[in-house]
Amino acid sequence: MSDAVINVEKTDNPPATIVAPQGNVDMSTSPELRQALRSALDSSPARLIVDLSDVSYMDSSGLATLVEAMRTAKSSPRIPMVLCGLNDTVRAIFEIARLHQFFEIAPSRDDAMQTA
Amino acid sequence: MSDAVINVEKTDNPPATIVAPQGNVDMSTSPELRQALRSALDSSPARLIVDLSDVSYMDSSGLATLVEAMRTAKSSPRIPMVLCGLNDTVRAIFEIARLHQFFEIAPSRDDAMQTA
Amino acid sequence: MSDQTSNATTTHRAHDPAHVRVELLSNPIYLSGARELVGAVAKRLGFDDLACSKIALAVDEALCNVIRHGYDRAEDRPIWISLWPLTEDGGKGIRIVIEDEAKQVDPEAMKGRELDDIKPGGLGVHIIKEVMDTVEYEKRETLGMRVTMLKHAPAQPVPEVTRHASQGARA
Amino acid sequence: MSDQTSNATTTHRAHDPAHVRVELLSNPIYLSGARELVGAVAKRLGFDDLACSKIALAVDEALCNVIRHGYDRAEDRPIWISLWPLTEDGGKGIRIVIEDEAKQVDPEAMKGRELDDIKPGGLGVHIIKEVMDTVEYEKRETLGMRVTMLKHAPAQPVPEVTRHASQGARA
Ligand SMILES: Nc1ncnc2c1ncn2[C@@H]1O[C@H](COP(=O)(O)OP(=O)(O)O)[C@@H](O)[C@H]1O
Ligand SMILES: Nc1ncnc2c1ncn2[C@@H]1O[C@H](COP(=O)(O)OP(=O)(O)O)[C@@H](O)[C@H]1O
Repeated sequence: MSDAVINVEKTDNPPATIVAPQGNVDMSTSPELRQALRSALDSSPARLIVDLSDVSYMDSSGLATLVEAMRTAKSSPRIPMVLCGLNDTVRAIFEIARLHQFFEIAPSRDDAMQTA
Repeated sequence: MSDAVINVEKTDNPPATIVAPQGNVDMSTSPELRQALRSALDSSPARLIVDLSDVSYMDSSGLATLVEAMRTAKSSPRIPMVLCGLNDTVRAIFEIARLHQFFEIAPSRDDAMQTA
Repeated sequence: MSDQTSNATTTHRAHDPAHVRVELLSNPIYLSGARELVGAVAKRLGFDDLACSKIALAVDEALCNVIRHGYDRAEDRPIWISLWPLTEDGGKGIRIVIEDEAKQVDPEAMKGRELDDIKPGGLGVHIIKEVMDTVEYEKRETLGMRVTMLKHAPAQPVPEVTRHASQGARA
Repeated sequence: MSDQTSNATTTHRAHDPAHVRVELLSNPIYLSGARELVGAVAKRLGFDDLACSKIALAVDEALCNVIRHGYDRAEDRPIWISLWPLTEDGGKGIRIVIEDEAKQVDPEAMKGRELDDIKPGGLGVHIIKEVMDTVEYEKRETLGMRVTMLKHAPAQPVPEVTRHASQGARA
Protein backbone atom coordinates (compact mmCIF):
# COMPACT_ATOMS: atom_id res chain seq x y z
CA MET A 1 0.00 0.00 0.00
CA SER A 2 2.99 2.28 -0.04
CA ASP A 3 3.48 4.78 -2.81
CA ALA A 4 7.18 5.30 -2.27
CA VAL A 5 9.10 5.99 -5.41
CA ILE A 6 12.80 5.31 -5.33
CA ASN A 7 14.96 6.08 -8.32
CA VAL A 8 18.01 3.91 -8.80
CA GLU A 9 20.69 4.85 -11.30
CA LYS A 10 24.09 3.46 -12.23
CA THR A 11 26.87 5.60 -13.63
CA ASP A 12 30.13 4.47 -15.23
CA ASN A 13 32.35 7.48 -14.83
CA PRO A 14 32.97 7.43 -11.95
CA PRO A 15 31.40 4.03 -11.31
CA ALA A 16 28.62 4.41 -8.75
CA THR A 17 25.12 3.37 -7.83
CA ILE A 18 22.82 6.24 -6.87
CA VAL A 19 19.71 5.57 -4.79
CA ALA A 20 17.36 8.56 -4.72
CA PRO A 21 14.17 8.22 -2.69
CA GLN A 22 11.41 10.75 -3.43
CA GLY A 23 9.01 12.48 -1.03
CA ASN A 24 8.50 11.28 2.53
CA VAL A 25 10.63 8.58 4.12
CA ASP A 26 8.61 7.47 7.13
CA MET A 27 7.40 4.25 8.73
CA SER A 28 5.15 3.56 5.76
CA THR A 29 7.73 4.13 3.04
CA SER A 30 11.10 3.18 4.61
CA PRO A 31 10.68 -0.58 3.93
CA GLU A 32 10.98 0.19 0.22
CA LEU A 33 14.09 2.27 0.83
CA ARG A 34 15.58 -0.59 2.86
CA GLN A 35 14.85 -2.95 -0.04
CA ALA A 36 16.43 -0.61 -2.60
CA LEU A 37 19.56 -0.08 -0.47
CA ARG A 38 19.95 -3.82 0.11
CA SER A 39 19.76 -4.61 -3.61
CA ALA A 40 22.19 -1.82 -4.35
CA LEU A 41 24.71 -3.08 -1.77
CA ASP A 42 24.25 -6.70 -2.84
CA SER A 43 25.61 -5.86 -6.26
CA SER A 44 28.82 -4.50 -4.63
CA PRO A 45 29.00 -1.14 -6.42
CA ALA A 46 32.28 0.81 -6.50
CA ARG A 47 30.45 3.43 -4.45
CA LEU A 48 26.93 4.01 -3.18
CA ILE A 49 25.41 7.48 -3.20
CA VAL A 50 22.16 8.12 -1.40
CA ASP A 51 20.77 11.30 -2.93
CA LEU A 52 18.19 12.83 -0.58
CA SER A 53 17.52 16.01 -2.58
CA ASP A 54 13.95 14.95 -3.33
CA VAL A 55 13.24 13.85 0.22
CA SER A 56 11.09 16.45 1.91
CA TYR A 57 10.76 14.61 5.21
CA MET A 58 12.46 11.75 7.05
CA ASP A 59 11.79 10.21 10.45
CA SER A 60 13.73 7.78 12.63
CA SER A 61 12.64 4.78 10.58
CA GLY A 62 14.41 6.38 7.63
CA LEU A 63 17.47 7.03 9.80
CA ALA A 64 17.45 3.42 11.02
CA THR A 65 17.35 2.25 7.41
CA LEU A 66 20.36 4.40 6.54
CA VAL A 67 22.28 3.30 9.65
CA GLU A 68 21.68 -0.32 8.70
CA ALA A 69 22.91 0.28 5.14
CA MET A 70 25.96 2.20 6.40
CA ARG A 71 26.91 -0.70 8.67
CA THR A 72 26.69 -3.12 5.75
CA ALA A 73 28.70 -0.72 3.61
CA LYS A 74 31.39 -0.41 6.31
CA SER A 75 31.77 -4.16 6.77
CA SER A 76 34.17 -5.94 4.43
CA PRO A 77 34.31 -5.72 1.50
CA ARG A 78 33.92 -2.01 2.32
CA ILE A 79 31.74 0.01 -0.07
CA PRO A 80 32.13 3.80 0.14
CA MET A 81 28.69 5.23 0.94
CA VAL A 82 27.90 8.96 0.85
CA LEU A 83 24.70 10.88 1.50
CA CYS A 84 23.91 14.12 -0.30
CA GLY A 85 21.21 16.71 -0.87
CA LEU A 86 19.82 17.00 2.67
CA ASN A 87 17.34 19.86 3.10
CA ASP A 88 17.06 21.72 6.44
CA THR A 89 14.30 19.47 7.79
CA VAL A 90 16.18 16.30 6.93
CA ARG A 91 19.47 17.67 8.20
CA ALA A 92 17.77 18.56 11.51
CA ILE A 93 16.88 14.96 12.26
CA PHE A 94 20.47 13.81 11.59
CA GLU A 95 21.67 16.45 14.03
CA ILE A 96 19.09 15.64 16.70
CA ALA A 97 20.14 12.01 16.50
CA ARG A 98 23.85 13.06 16.44
CA LEU A 99 24.27 10.99 13.30
CA HIS A 100 25.62 13.73 11.07
CA GLN A 101 29.13 12.57 12.00
CA PHE A 102 28.48 8.86 11.60
CA PHE A 103 27.63 9.39 7.94
CA GLU A 104 29.68 10.93 5.19
CA ILE A 105 27.51 13.81 3.96
CA ALA A 106 28.20 15.85 0.81
CA PRO A 107 26.27 18.94 -0.31
CA SER A 108 25.43 17.74 -3.84
CA ARG A 109 25.52 14.61 -5.94
CA ASP A 110 28.56 15.91 -7.82
CA ASP A 111 30.44 16.45 -4.57
CA ALA A 112 29.40 12.98 -3.43
CA MET A 113 30.81 11.49 -6.63
CA GLN A 114 34.14 13.08 -5.86
CA THR A 115 34.16 12.19 -2.16
CA ALA A 116 33.23 8.55 -2.30
CA MET B 1 -4.21 36.75 15.18
CA SER B 2 -3.33 36.46 11.51
CA ASP B 3 0.24 36.00 10.41
CA ALA B 4 -0.24 37.12 6.84
CA VAL B 5 2.72 38.89 5.35
CA ILE B 6 2.12 41.13 2.36
CA ASN B 7 4.97 42.86 0.64
CA VAL B 8 4.19 46.17 -1.02
CA GLU B 9 6.66 47.82 -3.36
CA LYS B 10 6.61 50.89 -5.59
CA THR B 11 8.65 51.17 -8.76
CA ASP B 12 9.31 54.26 -10.86
CA ASN B 13 10.22 52.84 -14.21
CA PRO B 14 7.63 51.87 -15.24
CA PRO B 15 5.57 53.45 -12.45
CA ALA B 16 3.70 50.73 -10.62
CA THR B 17 2.62 49.49 -7.23
CA ILE B 18 3.28 45.78 -6.62
CA VAL B 19 1.34 43.93 -3.95
CA ALA B 20 2.83 40.51 -3.21
CA PRO B 21 1.09 38.38 -0.58
CA GLN B 22 3.10 35.47 0.86
CA GLY B 23 1.97 31.96 1.80
CA ASN B 24 -1.70 31.04 2.17
CA VAL B 25 -4.50 33.41 1.22
CA ASP B 26 -7.54 31.96 2.97
CA MET B 27 -10.41 33.12 5.15
CA SER B 28 -7.99 33.92 7.97
CA THR B 29 -5.50 35.93 5.91
CA SER B 30 -7.51 37.52 3.09
CA PRO B 31 -8.66 40.49 5.21
CA GLU B 32 -5.06 41.71 5.25
CA LEU B 33 -4.80 41.31 1.49
CA ARG B 34 -8.03 43.30 1.09
CA GLN B 35 -6.55 46.04 3.26
CA ALA B 36 -3.30 46.13 1.29
CA LEU B 37 -5.13 46.26 -2.07
CA ARG B 38 -7.40 49.03 -0.87
CA SER B 39 -4.51 51.20 0.29
CA ALA B 40 -2.70 50.52 -2.96
CA LEU B 41 -5.72 51.53 -5.06
CA ASP B 42 -6.46 54.56 -2.88
CA SER B 43 -3.14 56.06 -3.87
CA SER B 44 -4.13 55.79 -7.57
CA PRO B 45 -1.00 54.11 -8.91
CA ALA B 46 -0.22 54.21 -12.65
CA ARG B 47 -0.67 50.43 -12.55
CA LEU B 48 -1.27 47.78 -9.90
CA ILE B 49 0.47 44.44 -10.10
CA VAL B 50 -0.58 41.62 -7.80
CA ASP B 51 2.33 39.21 -7.71
CA LEU B 52 1.15 35.81 -6.52
CA SER B 53 4.46 33.95 -6.98
CA ASP B 54 4.85 33.41 -3.25
CA VAL B 55 1.24 32.34 -2.74
CA SER B 56 1.12 28.59 -2.29
CA TYR B 57 -2.62 28.38 -1.74
CA MET B 58 -5.70 30.54 -2.30
CA ASP B 59 -9.37 29.89 -1.62
CA SER B 60 -12.55 31.69 -2.66
CA SER B 61 -12.11 34.38 -0.01
CA GLY B 62 -8.87 35.32 -1.77
CA LEU B 63 -10.65 35.29 -5.13
CA ALA B 64 -13.42 37.49 -3.73
CA THR B 65 -10.80 39.94 -2.51
CA LEU B 66 -9.21 40.10 -5.96
CA VAL B 67 -12.59 40.46 -7.70
CA GLU B 68 -13.42 43.37 -5.41
CA ALA B 69 -10.09 45.06 -6.15
CA MET B 70 -10.50 44.47 -9.90
CA ARG B 71 -13.91 46.12 -9.84
CA THR B 72 -12.50 49.17 -8.10
CA ALA B 73 -9.59 49.21 -10.56
CA LYS B 74 -11.98 49.05 -13.52
CA SER B 75 -14.17 51.89 -12.30
CA SER B 76 -13.14 55.40 -13.20
CA PRO B 77 -10.45 56.58 -12.95
CA ARG B 78 -9.39 53.24 -14.37
CA ILE B 79 -6.21 51.71 -12.93
CA PRO B 80 -4.64 48.91 -14.97
CA MET B 81 -4.43 45.85 -12.69
CA VAL B 82 -2.55 42.68 -13.64
CA LEU B 83 -2.00 39.43 -11.76
CA CYS B 84 1.16 37.37 -12.18
CA GLY B 85 3.05 34.36 -10.85
CA LEU B 86 0.15 31.93 -10.35
CA ASN B 87 1.29 28.39 -9.50
CA ASP B 88 -0.77 25.37 -10.64
CA THR B 89 -2.85 25.20 -7.47
CA VAL B 90 -3.69 28.88 -7.57
CA ARG B 91 -4.37 28.82 -11.31
CA ALA B 92 -6.75 25.88 -10.77
CA ILE B 93 -9.05 27.89 -8.53
CA PHE B 94 -9.24 30.73 -11.07
CA GLU B 95 -10.21 28.20 -13.71
CA ILE B 96 -12.77 26.42 -11.54
CA ALA B 97 -14.38 29.80 -10.84
CA ARG B 98 -14.06 30.74 -14.54
CA LEU B 99 -12.29 33.92 -13.46
CA HIS B 100 -9.12 33.46 -15.50
CA GLN B 101 -10.74 35.58 -18.22
CA PHE B 102 -12.10 38.28 -15.95
CA PHE B 103 -8.56 39.09 -14.81
CA GLU B 104 -5.56 40.08 -16.82
CA ILE B 105 -2.97 37.43 -15.96
CA ALA B 106 0.71 37.58 -16.92
CA PRO B 107 3.27 34.81 -16.39
CA SER B 108 5.86 36.88 -14.54
CA ARG B 109 6.23 40.24 -12.86
CA ASP B 110 8.31 41.49 -15.79
CA ASP B 111 5.58 40.54 -18.24
CA ALA B 112 3.02 42.19 -15.99
CA MET B 113 5.02 45.41 -16.04
CA GLN B 114 4.87 45.42 -19.81
CA THR B 115 1.21 44.46 -20.08
CA ALA B 116 -0.33 46.83 -17.62
CA MET C 1 -20.40 16.05 -12.76
CA SER C 2 -21.30 18.78 -10.33
CA ASP C 3 -24.98 17.98 -10.09
CA GLN C 4 -24.89 14.37 -8.93
CA THR C 5 -26.11 15.02 -5.44
CA SER C 6 -28.04 11.80 -5.02
CA ASN C 7 -26.05 8.68 -4.21
CA ALA C 8 -23.29 10.22 -2.14
CA THR C 9 -24.13 8.18 0.93
CA THR C 10 -25.64 5.06 -0.55
CA THR C 11 -22.41 3.08 -0.52
CA HIS C 12 -21.54 4.30 2.96
CA ARG C 13 -22.46 2.00 5.79
CA ALA C 14 -23.17 4.47 8.55
CA HIS C 15 -21.40 2.50 11.26
CA ASP C 16 -18.00 1.94 9.69
CA PRO C 17 -15.88 4.19 11.87
CA ALA C 18 -13.98 6.85 9.93
CA HIS C 19 -10.30 6.11 9.35
CA VAL C 20 -9.51 9.67 10.34
CA ARG C 21 -11.89 11.94 12.22
CA VAL C 22 -11.06 15.50 13.24
CA GLU C 23 -12.98 17.68 15.62
CA LEU C 24 -11.90 21.28 15.36
CA LEU C 25 -13.07 24.67 16.57
CA SER C 26 -14.72 26.97 14.04
CA ASN C 27 -11.71 29.29 14.13
CA PRO C 28 -10.23 30.17 10.73
CA ILE C 29 -6.70 29.71 12.10
CA TYR C 30 -7.30 25.94 11.98
CA LEU C 31 -8.31 25.88 8.31
CA SER C 32 -4.75 25.37 7.11
CA GLY C 33 -4.30 22.35 9.40
CA ALA C 34 -7.52 20.77 8.11
CA ARG C 35 -6.45 21.37 4.50
CA GLU C 36 -2.99 19.89 5.00
CA LEU C 37 -4.41 16.82 6.71
CA VAL C 38 -6.96 16.18 3.98
CA GLY C 39 -4.44 16.80 1.20
CA ALA C 40 -1.90 14.39 2.72
CA VAL C 41 -4.50 11.67 3.28
CA ALA C 42 -5.78 12.10 -0.30
CA LYS C 43 -2.20 11.68 -1.52
CA ARG C 44 -1.91 8.32 0.23
CA LEU C 45 -5.29 7.30 -1.16
CA GLY C 46 -4.12 7.61 -4.75
CA PHE C 47 -4.51 11.25 -5.89
CA ASP C 48 -1.79 13.31 -7.55
CA ASP C 49 -0.59 16.61 -6.09
CA LEU C 50 -2.93 18.89 -8.05
CA ALA C 51 -5.95 16.69 -7.26
CA CYS C 52 -4.97 16.72 -3.57
CA SER C 53 -4.84 20.48 -3.46
CA LYS C 54 -8.24 20.71 -5.15
CA ILE C 55 -9.74 18.28 -2.65
CA ALA C 56 -8.22 20.33 0.17
CA LEU C 57 -9.76 23.43 -1.45
CA ALA C 58 -13.21 21.82 -1.49
CA VAL C 59 -12.90 20.98 2.21
CA ASP C 60 -11.68 24.49 2.99
CA GLU C 61 -14.68 26.00 1.18
CA ALA C 62 -17.09 23.73 3.05
CA LEU C 63 -15.48 24.64 6.37
CA CYS C 64 -15.57 28.37 5.56
CA ASN C 65 -19.28 28.06 4.79
CA VAL C 66 -19.94 26.37 8.13
CA ILE C 67 -17.99 29.09 9.94
CA ARG C 68 -19.57 31.96 7.97
CA HIS C 69 -23.14 30.86 7.34
CA GLY C 70 -23.65 28.14 9.97
CA TYR C 71 -21.96 29.70 12.97
CA ASP C 72 -22.03 33.39 11.95
CA ARG C 73 -18.26 33.49 12.45
CA ALA C 74 -18.33 32.33 16.07
CA GLU C 75 -14.86 30.84 16.62
CA ASP C 76 -15.56 28.37 19.41
CA ARG C 77 -18.08 25.95 17.89
CA PRO C 78 -17.32 22.35 16.84
CA ILE C 79 -16.87 21.08 13.29
CA TRP C 80 -16.19 17.42 12.45
CA ILE C 81 -14.35 16.14 9.39
CA SER C 82 -14.39 12.39 8.76
CA LEU C 83 -12.37 10.58 6.11
CA TRP C 84 -12.70 7.10 4.65
CA PRO C 85 -10.85 5.46 1.78
CA LEU C 86 -13.21 4.49 -1.03
CA THR C 87 -12.58 0.93 -2.10
CA GLU C 88 -15.77 -0.06 -3.89
CA ASP C 89 -15.38 -1.85 -7.22
CA GLY C 90 -11.65 -2.16 -6.72
CA GLY C 91 -11.19 1.55 -7.42
CA LYS C 92 -9.60 4.07 -5.10
CA GLY C 93 -10.86 7.35 -3.78
CA ILE C 94 -11.91 9.30 -0.72
CA ARG C 95 -15.15 9.93 1.15
CA ILE C 96 -15.27 13.11 3.20
CA VAL C 97 -18.05 14.04 5.62
CA ILE C 98 -18.23 17.45 7.29
CA GLU C 99 -20.70 17.98 10.13
CA ASP C 100 -21.66 20.89 12.36
CA GLU C 101 -24.07 21.83 15.15
CA ALA C 102 -25.16 25.02 13.43
CA LYS C 103 -28.64 26.02 12.36
CA GLN C 104 -30.34 23.69 9.92
CA VAL C 105 -31.09 25.00 6.45
CA ASP C 106 -32.85 23.51 3.47
CA PRO C 107 -30.22 21.54 1.53
CA GLU C 108 -31.71 23.09 -1.61
CA ALA C 109 -30.52 26.47 -0.33
CA MET C 110 -26.88 25.43 -0.74
CA LYS C 111 -26.45 26.97 -4.15
CA GLY C 112 -23.71 29.07 -5.63
CA ARG C 113 -24.40 32.06 -7.86
CA GLU C 114 -24.36 31.92 -11.64
CA LEU C 115 -20.75 32.10 -12.72
CA ASP C 116 -21.20 34.75 -15.43
CA ASP C 117 -22.52 37.12 -12.78
CA ILE C 118 -19.06 38.14 -11.61
CA LYS C 119 -18.95 39.61 -8.13
CA PRO C 120 -17.10 38.92 -4.91
CA GLY C 121 -18.41 35.81 -3.12
CA GLY C 122 -20.87 33.10 -4.06
CA LEU C 123 -18.16 30.71 -5.28
CA GLY C 124 -17.78 28.19 -2.45
CA VAL C 125 -20.56 25.73 -3.28
CA HIS C 126 -19.70 25.95 -6.95
CA ILE C 127 -16.06 25.08 -6.24
CA ILE C 128 -17.03 22.16 -4.00
CA LYS C 129 -19.34 20.69 -6.65
CA GLU C 130 -16.83 21.23 -9.42
CA VAL C 131 -13.99 19.53 -7.54
CA MET C 132 -15.83 16.56 -6.02
CA ASP C 133 -17.67 13.80 -7.92
CA THR C 134 -20.75 13.85 -5.67
CA VAL C 135 -21.82 16.34 -3.00
CA GLU C 136 -24.81 15.81 -0.76
CA TYR C 137 -26.07 18.23 1.87
CA GLU C 138 -28.51 17.01 4.51
CA LYS C 139 -29.86 17.93 7.92
CA ARG C 140 -28.34 15.85 10.72
CA GLU C 141 -30.68 13.81 12.87
CA THR C 142 -30.58 16.12 15.88
CA LEU C 143 -29.06 19.45 15.04
CA GLY C 144 -26.72 20.86 12.44
CA MET C 145 -25.87 20.01 8.85
CA ARG C 146 -23.86 17.28 7.15
CA VAL C 147 -22.20 17.38 3.76
CA THR C 148 -20.93 14.14 2.22
CA MET C 149 -18.49 14.40 -0.66
CA LEU C 150 -16.94 11.63 -2.75
CA LYS C 151 -14.04 11.74 -5.15
CA HIS C 152 -12.80 8.77 -7.13
CA ALA C 153 -9.10 8.52 -7.96
CA PRO C 154 -8.18 7.94 -11.58
CA ALA C 155 -7.11 4.32 -12.12
CA GLN C 156 -3.37 3.88 -11.66
CA PRO C 157 -1.69 3.14 -15.00
CA VAL C 158 0.72 0.57 -13.53
CA PRO C 159 0.06 -1.64 -10.49
CA GLU C 160 2.27 -1.21 -7.40
CA VAL C 161 4.59 -4.21 -7.68
CA THR C 162 5.19 -3.83 -11.39
CA ARG C 163 5.99 -0.18 -10.90
CA HIS C 164 8.54 -0.87 -8.21
CA ALA C 165 10.16 -3.43 -10.50
CA SER C 166 10.18 -1.00 -13.38
CA GLN C 167 11.92 1.56 -11.14
CA GLY C 168 14.54 -1.06 -10.56
CA ALA C 169 14.74 -1.64 -14.30
CA ARG C 170 15.70 1.99 -14.81
CA ALA C 171 18.88 1.22 -12.88
CA MET D 1 15.76 20.53 28.22
CA SER D 2 14.98 16.96 27.31
CA ASP D 3 14.64 15.68 30.84
CA GLN D 4 11.88 17.92 32.19
CA THR D 5 9.20 15.30 32.35
CA SER D 6 7.45 16.66 35.41
CA ASN D 7 5.15 19.63 34.96
CA ALA D 8 3.85 18.90 31.48
CA THR D 9 0.25 18.63 32.59
CA THR D 10 0.18 20.94 35.56
CA THR D 11 -0.99 23.99 33.63
CA HIS D 12 -3.54 21.97 31.67
CA ARG D 13 -7.07 22.05 33.00
CA ALA D 14 -8.27 18.61 31.99
CA HIS D 15 -11.71 19.74 30.87
CA ASP D 16 -10.80 22.45 28.40
CA PRO D 17 -11.78 20.80 25.14
CA ALA D 18 -8.94 20.51 22.65
CA HIS D 19 -9.00 23.08 19.83
CA VAL D 20 -8.25 20.30 17.38
CA ARG D 21 -8.67 16.62 18.14
CA VAL D 22 -7.95 13.85 15.67
CA GLU D 23 -8.90 10.21 15.97
CA LEU D 24 -7.05 8.07 13.47
CA LEU D 25 -6.44 4.41 12.81
CA SER D 26 -3.03 2.99 13.68
CA ASN D 27 -2.20 2.60 10.00
CA PRO D 28 1.13 4.14 8.90
CA ILE D 29 -0.52 5.54 5.76
CA TYR D 30 -2.16 8.18 7.98
CA LEU D 31 1.10 9.38 9.55
CA SER D 32 1.70 11.97 6.85
CA GLY D 33 -1.76 13.48 7.39
CA ALA D 34 -1.16 13.75 11.12
CA ARG D 35 2.23 15.39 10.57
CA GLU D 36 0.87 17.92 8.09
CA LEU D 37 -2.00 18.85 10.39
CA VAL D 38 0.27 19.34 13.40
CA GLY D 39 2.84 21.28 11.38
CA ALA D 40 0.23 23.64 9.96
CA VAL D 41 -1.39 24.25 13.34
CA ALA D 42 2.03 24.90 14.91
CA LYS D 43 2.69 27.45 12.15
CA ARG D 44 -0.46 29.37 13.07
CA LEU D 45 0.50 29.18 16.75
CA GLY D 46 3.73 31.07 16.20
CA PHE D 47 6.47 28.63 15.16
CA ASP D 48 8.74 29.06 12.14
CA ASP D 49 8.93 26.44 9.36
CA LEU D 50 11.87 24.48 10.77
CA ALA D 51 10.33 24.38 14.25
CA CYS D 52 7.04 23.20 12.74
CA SER D 53 8.69 20.33 10.94
CA LYS D 54 10.50 19.31 14.13
CA ILE D 55 7.24 19.35 16.10
CA ALA D 56 5.63 17.25 13.34
CA LEU D 57 8.60 14.88 13.62
CA ALA D 58 8.11 14.50 17.38
CA VAL D 59 4.43 13.66 16.83
CA ASP D 60 5.34 11.21 14.06
CA GLU D 61 7.81 9.44 16.36
CA ALA D 62 5.26 9.20 19.16
CA LEU D 63 2.65 7.80 16.74
CA CYS D 64 5.13 5.27 15.32
CA ASN D 65 5.90 4.10 18.86
CA VAL D 66 2.21 3.61 19.60
CA ILE D 67 1.79 1.64 16.37
CA ARG D 68 4.96 -0.42 16.84
CA HIS D 69 5.20 -0.98 20.58
CA GLY D 70 1.65 -0.33 21.75
CA TYR D 71 -0.37 -2.04 19.04
CA ASP D 72 2.29 -4.44 17.65
CA ARG D 73 1.68 -2.95 14.20
CA ALA D 74 -2.06 -3.69 14.13
CA GLU D 75 -3.46 -1.16 11.65
CA ASP D 76 -7.05 -0.83 12.86
CA ARG D 77 -6.71 0.49 16.40
CA PRO D 78 -7.52 4.05 17.51
CA ILE D 79 -5.03 6.81 18.32
CA TRP D 80 -6.04 10.30 19.47
CA ILE D 81 -4.07 13.48 18.96
CA SER D 82 -5.28 16.62 20.77
CA LEU D 83 -3.92 20.12 20.25
CA TRP D 84 -4.25 23.27 22.34
CA PRO D 85 -2.63 26.67 21.93
CA LEU D 86 -0.47 27.54 24.93
CA THR D 87 -1.25 31.01 26.13
CA GLU D 88 0.04 31.03 29.69
CA ASP D 89 2.09 34.07 30.74
CA GLY D 90 1.29 35.86 27.51
CA GLY D 91 3.62 33.54 25.59
CA LYS D 92 2.70 31.35 22.66
CA GLY D 93 3.15 27.67 22.10
CA ILE D 94 1.45 24.34 21.62
CA ARG D 95 0.31 21.49 23.86
CA ILE D 96 0.01 18.11 22.21
CA VAL D 97 -1.52 15.02 23.82
CA ILE D 98 -1.37 11.59 22.16
CA GLU D 99 -3.47 8.76 23.59
CA ASP D 100 -4.00 5.10 22.77
CA GLU D 101 -5.86 2.02 23.99
CA ALA D 102 -2.79 -0.18 23.85
CA LYS D 103 -1.16 -2.11 26.67
CA GLN D 104 0.00 -0.05 29.61
CA VAL D 105 3.71 0.14 30.29
CA ASP D 106 5.73 1.76 33.04
CA PRO D 107 6.34 5.37 31.95
CA GLU D 108 9.92 4.87 33.13
CA ALA D 109 10.34 2.28 30.35
CA MET D 110 9.97 4.97 27.69
CA LYS D 111 13.68 5.51 27.21
CA GLY D 112 15.78 5.84 24.11
CA ARG D 113 19.22 4.23 23.81
CA GLU D 114 22.48 6.04 24.49
CA LEU D 115 23.27 8.08 21.41
CA ASP D 116 26.93 7.04 21.10
CA ASP D 117 25.79 3.44 20.74
CA ILE D 118 25.03 3.76 17.05
CA LYS D 119 22.65 1.14 15.71
CA PRO D 120 19.38 1.13 13.82
CA GLY D 121 16.44 2.08 16.04
CA GLY D 122 16.17 3.43 19.56
CA LEU D 123 15.94 7.07 18.47
CA GLY D 124 12.23 7.91 18.74
CA VAL D 125 11.97 8.85 22.43
CA HIS D 126 15.25 10.73 22.22
CA ILE D 127 13.98 12.79 19.28
CA ILE D 128 10.70 13.56 21.03
CA LYS D 129 12.49 14.78 24.19
CA GLU D 130 15.02 16.76 22.21
CA VAL D 131 12.39 18.58 20.14
CA MET D 132 9.77 19.30 22.80
CA ASP D 133 10.25 21.38 25.97
CA THR D 134 8.49 18.90 28.25
CA VAL D 135 7.38 15.32 27.64
CA GLU D 136 5.35 13.30 30.11
CA TYR D 137 4.24 9.69 29.68
CA GLU D 138 1.49 8.30 31.91
CA LYS D 139 -1.01 5.47 32.10
CA ARG D 140 -4.54 6.54 31.18
CA GLU D 141 -7.25 6.06 33.78
CA THR D 142 -8.82 3.00 32.14
CA LEU D 143 -6.60 1.55 29.45
CA GLY D 144 -3.79 2.70 27.24
CA MET D 145 -1.08 5.34 27.50
CA ARG D 146 -0.98 9.13 27.23
CA VAL D 147 1.96 11.33 26.33
CA THR D 148 1.69 15.08 26.91
CA MET D 149 4.19 17.32 25.16
CA LEU D 150 4.64 21.08 25.37
CA LYS D 151 6.62 23.42 23.20
CA HIS D 152 6.88 27.16 23.74
CA ALA D 153 7.26 29.47 20.75
CA PRO D 154 10.08 31.98 20.81
CA ALA D 155 8.75 35.48 21.53
CA GLN D 156 7.90 37.40 18.35
CA PRO D 157 10.37 40.22 17.75
CA VAL D 158 7.76 42.69 16.45
CA PRO D 159 4.08 42.82 17.41
CA GLU D 160 1.48 42.18 14.71
CA VAL D 161 0.15 45.68 14.06
CA THR D 162 3.53 47.33 14.00
CA ARG D 163 4.78 44.70 11.59
CA HIS D 164 1.92 45.25 9.20
CA ALA D 165 2.59 48.97 9.33
CA SER D 166 6.29 48.45 8.71
CA GLN D 167 5.44 46.32 5.67
CA GLY D 168 3.47 49.27 4.46
CA ALA D 169 6.39 51.55 5.19
CA ARG D 170 8.58 49.49 2.86
CA ALA D 171 6.33 50.60 0.01
N1 LIG E 1 -22.72 25.31 5.80
C1 LIG E 1 -23.71 26.15 5.42
N2 LIG E 1 -24.69 26.51 6.28
C2 LIG E 1 -25.67 27.33 5.90
N3 LIG E 1 -25.78 27.86 4.66
C3 LIG E 1 -24.85 27.55 3.75
C4 LIG E 1 -23.76 26.68 4.08
N4 LIG E 1 -23.01 26.56 2.97
C5 LIG E 1 -23.56 27.30 2.01
N5 LIG E 1 -24.68 27.92 2.46
C6 LIG E 1 -25.58 28.78 1.68
O1 LIG E 1 -25.23 28.66 0.29
C7 LIG E 1 -24.92 29.96 -0.26
C8 LIG E 1 -23.82 29.87 -1.30
O2 LIG E 1 -22.58 29.58 -0.68
P1 LIG E 1 -21.22 29.89 -1.43
O3 LIG E 1 -21.32 29.37 -2.82
O4 LIG E 1 -20.10 29.32 -0.61
O5 LIG E 1 -21.08 31.46 -1.51
P2 LIG E 1 -20.96 32.53 -0.33
O6 LIG E 1 -20.50 31.79 0.89
O7 LIG E 1 -19.95 33.51 -0.82
O8 LIG E 1 -22.34 33.11 -0.20
C9 LIG E 1 -24.54 30.81 0.94
O9 LIG E 1 -24.76 32.16 0.71
C10 LIG E 1 -25.46 30.24 2.02
O10 LIG E 1 -26.74 30.81 1.93
N1 LIG F 1 3.91 4.08 22.92
C1 LIG F 1 4.72 3.15 23.49
N2 LIG F 1 4.18 2.05 24.04
C2 LIG F 1 4.98 1.12 24.61
N3 LIG F 1 6.33 1.22 24.69
C3 LIG F 1 6.92 2.30 24.16
C4 LIG F 1 6.14 3.33 23.53
N4 LIG F 1 7.01 4.28 23.12
C5 LIG F 1 8.24 3.87 23.46
N5 LIG F 1 8.21 2.68 24.10
C6 LIG F 1 9.38 1.96 24.65
O1 LIG F 1 10.50 2.82 24.63
C7 LIG F 1 11.58 2.23 23.88
C8 LIG F 1 12.36 3.29 23.14
O2 LIG F 1 11.59 3.79 22.04
P1 LIG F 1 12.31 4.54 20.85
O3 LIG F 1 13.32 5.50 21.42
O4 LIG F 1 11.28 5.14 19.99
O5 LIG F 1 13.14 3.44 20.07
P2 LIG F 1 12.58 2.15 19.27
O6 LIG F 1 11.16 2.40 18.98
O7 LIG F 1 13.43 2.12 18.04
O8 LIG F 1 12.83 1.01 20.20
C9 LIG F 1 10.91 1.22 22.97
O9 LIG F 1 11.78 0.19 22.58
C10 LIG F 1 9.74 0.74 23.83
O10 LIG F 1 10.18 -0.26 24.72
